[in-house]
Amino acid sequence: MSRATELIVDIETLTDGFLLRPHGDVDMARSPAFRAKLTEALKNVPARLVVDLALVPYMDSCGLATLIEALQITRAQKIKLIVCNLSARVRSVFELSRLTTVLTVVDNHEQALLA
Amino acid sequence: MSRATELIVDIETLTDGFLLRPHGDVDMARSPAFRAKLTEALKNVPARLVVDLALVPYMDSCGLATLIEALQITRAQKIKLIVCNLSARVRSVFELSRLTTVLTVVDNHEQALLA
Amino acid sequence: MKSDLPAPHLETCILSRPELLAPVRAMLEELAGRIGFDETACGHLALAIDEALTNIIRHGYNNNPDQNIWISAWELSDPTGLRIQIDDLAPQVEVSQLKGRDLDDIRPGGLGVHLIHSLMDLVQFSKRPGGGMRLIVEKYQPAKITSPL
Amino acid sequence: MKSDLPAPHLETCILSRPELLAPVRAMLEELAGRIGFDETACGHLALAIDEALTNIIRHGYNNNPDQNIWISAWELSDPTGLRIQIDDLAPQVEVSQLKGRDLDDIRPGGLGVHLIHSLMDLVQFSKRPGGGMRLIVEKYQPAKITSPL
Ligand SMILES: Nc1ncnc2c1ncn2[C@@H]1O[C@H](COP(=O)(O)OP(=O)(O)O)[C@@H](O)[C@H]1O
Ligand SMILES: Nc1ncnc2c1ncn2[C@@H]1O[C@H](COP(=O)(O)OP(=O)(O)O)[C@@H](O)[C@H]1O
Repeated sequence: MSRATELIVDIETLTDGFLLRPHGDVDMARSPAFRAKLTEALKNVPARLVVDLALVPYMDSCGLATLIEALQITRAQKIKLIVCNLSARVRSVFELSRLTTVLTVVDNHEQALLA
Repeated sequence: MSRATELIVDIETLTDGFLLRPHGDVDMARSPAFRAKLTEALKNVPARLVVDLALVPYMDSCGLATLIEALQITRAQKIKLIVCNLSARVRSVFELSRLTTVLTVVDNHEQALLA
Repeated sequence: MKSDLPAPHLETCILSRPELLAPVRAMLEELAGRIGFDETACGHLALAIDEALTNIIRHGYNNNPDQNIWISAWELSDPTGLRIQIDDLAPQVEVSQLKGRDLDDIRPGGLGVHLIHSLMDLVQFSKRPGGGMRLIVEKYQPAKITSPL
Repeated sequence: MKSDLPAPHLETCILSRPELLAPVRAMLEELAGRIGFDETACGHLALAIDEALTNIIRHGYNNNPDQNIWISAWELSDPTGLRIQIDDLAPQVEVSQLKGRDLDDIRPGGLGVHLIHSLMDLVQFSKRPGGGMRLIVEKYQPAKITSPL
């Protein structure tokens, strides 16, 4: 089931880093692909990594675990990790998991570039 | 399962009849409710009955059968029956069933009032 | 409800109630989408299965809401696609009776079997050896056009 | 996978593969929506089930893709809601081991069991008498507030 585990991720180059925009649900099937894209972007040690979740209607604890892993890497390397554009559904998973207290979560793209 | 068989239908009064706008899938579970709303509107013998499918993402042969029944009543009573705002999906069911040849199907609301 | 194939990727048993058809459609559409079918093909698959289930509830089980229907799905490779098998324990009918009206004779009903045939790439009705009817349908993904060079 | 309850409205058996979780979520969300749960509640239900299935695949079956998981659903009345039972045939573990990390100790993993508990109104893990584990969860619709007068 190729498409089931693939994850399309748009990548934009920012003046000080990258913006990643995954498309679709990030669940157990797709979080390995999500991790691979994050790892790839982090290899370049950017100053800023923005994860734009505008096109992610659903994320489960596998997606959250992947973001927490990325957070640990970015903290060690002094990279700014910013997550933006959470749908109400995804935001509620972040809040239930208390991730909003450790991850920089902002409303939109513009705020993500300034944060 | 009340909500499963219920069908919300907006009803607007036109100068020469009614416009019905059902909300949601019209399938085996919901076509009896659809039939009831059509029958109710036809009781008043309007000159025109517009069925606006803008909010119907899915319709199966039960929904089509209900429309064909309505067509038979409206033909007998010289009522204009017009269906509008079909999504690509619903349009393809109409075409496969050759209903576009007997039912007056128009693109939008405005055309439905003039047809 | 065993068949000769390997275990299906997914097998669902529902009670014969119209309100359970939408959940089954949603599941199969999502499955088809994840396998790579485009939106139109997903919709067509869901409609064909919905028509088959509607017929079983209405004609096979005479609207009795407490009977069982089994839906099994296999992913196919070469060609990539989906095989879906629908089993019931309704009174058996001759396969030749499973046909719709003339499409030009417009009247309510008589469209379901036509839709199933026009939406799917393979349609096979049969009497189950153990009683009841079986429908097997398959839908394939359009082959990727590869240059002969 | 029999239980003491009447026949479930819907019962699905899937192979233990991550790509089959989305179709199951879609089915249960649609079922919950048709019963009258609002969008948020439908999403919460789907997430809780997804977390349970993820754990079975990862911890119960150690990512072996050819095992079975059974998901059964019953509509509840009084209070209106859904009961979902998930059965596996994985090695049995002590129910006391099924718990997540301290929520304030932020690290990857350890969130699934917390999410299941916070999203559902009843959560009951048990060892199945015939082998494997069983999870029963229930979610109710908020009662309509009726005036005492
Ligand atoms: N599952 C079934 N069991 C028994 N008879 C069936 C079944 N499916 C279809 N049929 C028969 O085939 C006919 C055509 O079915 P269909 O094209 O779906 O139209 P309709 O259901 O509106 O009559 C039905 O009227 C019925 O006699
Ligand atoms: N279905 C299961 N079978 C066996 N062990 C389980 C199962 N579900 C959960 N567990 C145990 O409970 C722990 C906590 O699960 P969870 O909160 O989902 O976090 P995670 O899966 O990320 O470790 C797991 O690490 C595992 O030891």
